[in-house]
Amino acid sequence: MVCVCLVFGSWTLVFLINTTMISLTHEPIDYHSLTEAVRSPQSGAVVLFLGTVRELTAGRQTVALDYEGYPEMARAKLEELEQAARSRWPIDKVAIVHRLGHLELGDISVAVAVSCPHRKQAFEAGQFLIDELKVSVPIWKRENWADGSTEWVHPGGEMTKGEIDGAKG
Amino acid sequence: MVCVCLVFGSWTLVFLINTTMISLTHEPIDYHSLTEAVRSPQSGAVVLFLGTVRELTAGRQTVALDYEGYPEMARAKLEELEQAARSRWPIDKVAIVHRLGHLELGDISVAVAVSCPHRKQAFEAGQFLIDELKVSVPIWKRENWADGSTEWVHPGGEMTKGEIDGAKG
Amino acid sequence: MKSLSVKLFAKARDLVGSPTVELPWSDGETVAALKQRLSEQCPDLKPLVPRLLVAVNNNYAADDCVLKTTDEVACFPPVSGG
Amino acid sequence: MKSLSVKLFAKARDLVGSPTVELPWSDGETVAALKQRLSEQCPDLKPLVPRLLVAVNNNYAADDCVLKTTDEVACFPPVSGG
Repeated sequence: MVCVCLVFGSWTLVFLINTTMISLTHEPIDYHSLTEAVRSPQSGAVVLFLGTVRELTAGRQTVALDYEGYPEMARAKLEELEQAARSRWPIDKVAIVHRLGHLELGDISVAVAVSCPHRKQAFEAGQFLIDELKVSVPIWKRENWADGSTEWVHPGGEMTKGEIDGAKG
Repeated sequence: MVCVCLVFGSWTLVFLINTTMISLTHEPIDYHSLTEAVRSPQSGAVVLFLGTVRELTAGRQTVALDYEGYPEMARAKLEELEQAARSRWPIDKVAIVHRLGHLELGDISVAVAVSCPHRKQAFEAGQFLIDELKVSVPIWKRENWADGSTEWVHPGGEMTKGEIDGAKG
Repeated sequence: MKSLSVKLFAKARDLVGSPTVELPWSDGETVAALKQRLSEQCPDLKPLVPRLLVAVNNNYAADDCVLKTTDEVACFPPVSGG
Repeated sequence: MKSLSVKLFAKARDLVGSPTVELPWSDGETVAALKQRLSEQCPDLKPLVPRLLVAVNNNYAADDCVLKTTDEVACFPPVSGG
């Protein structure tokens, strides 16, 4: 929160501005800086979530993921999520960064850091932010399977044969 | 998890050992190393919790905290907590460090890092570990209030006047 | 006739083979019309159309939302970030 | 008579003014007896005794737990780490 005061003669206008720390990047995520950015003496609790590229998904072996985003809308949706979280929990600071491009096994795809006065708030807010990010922020991943094939991931699963045949017919 | 194999002629004994990463320290907590230690390609989710020294507690101003521990028992209880968490969630790796000694405002008193295949597990396990740590691990904090007074914190609050008078009588 | 420029992402872009598609457009037409038009103009996209999400000026839009040619419009499959 | 060495921590140690206290002890006596003995031998600790936790060999012990002089015994207030 930043406090901006404009003084006009005997009038003072005070603006409280939530500093947003939301970004998309093609570089490796520096979660240490991200976490430092949300620490503050007003907050006794910091929760950091990292999403990393997992080797096995439903038994199939991943070798890499490619992430694509719709950047302007993704940033707008992340800012909305931050506001939604702030309306539910007494959040001090939030920082969210999502990586785009080619990620190898173990790489960090997303980091969410949040600070609150108390730990329960920080856990709830952090989980809310990553849960909602995954359903509303326009970013997509493409699996690079160990057998050399690639596949866009989108909830609801692959198209059924009927849908594909329907399109051809 | 470390796999140790002992081969005796045609017999092989296999031990699966959970590597514990539990410590107490008088130095500033390096949560970056702690977090790196739990990352792995088997786990898609890492949750890190940091407890930091907060300026205001129930409206009173803190300038510093002193933490004291019963180190052997604290380590034993933390290892029990790790096992309890592992029995409830499919945890990959856990790292916990608690700082002892004199901490200033904003300093990190405790860090808990946990990795799991999926995020819900990691959030639940992380919250369980810090919740239980606060009720069962023998560590105590002493407030250094802004007015120069100090006070040991123990749940259940300060002794009542009756208790103190009773002791004197 | 005016045209509506539609951004495509992820599998939608791959199926069409282009990051944008231009559709003939009359003011007053809706998101539902957009989906119908996409199915006709881009047959390879047809199987994905029932699942496509449509965003207008960075907000998700329902089927009855009216689109103007000055809107920023995007179509994409359910998101899978994180 | 043998003696039991009891470690003290936090406010308990401050009130007694020492990190350990030696209590006369007979094998077979319990945690309840320990608390009674502490109240008598360390009057300054008495107001805290009802809230004291007792640990034996790194485990919390109930009032009926029997203590041997070879046990590692500790007394302390409710914990407040984190």
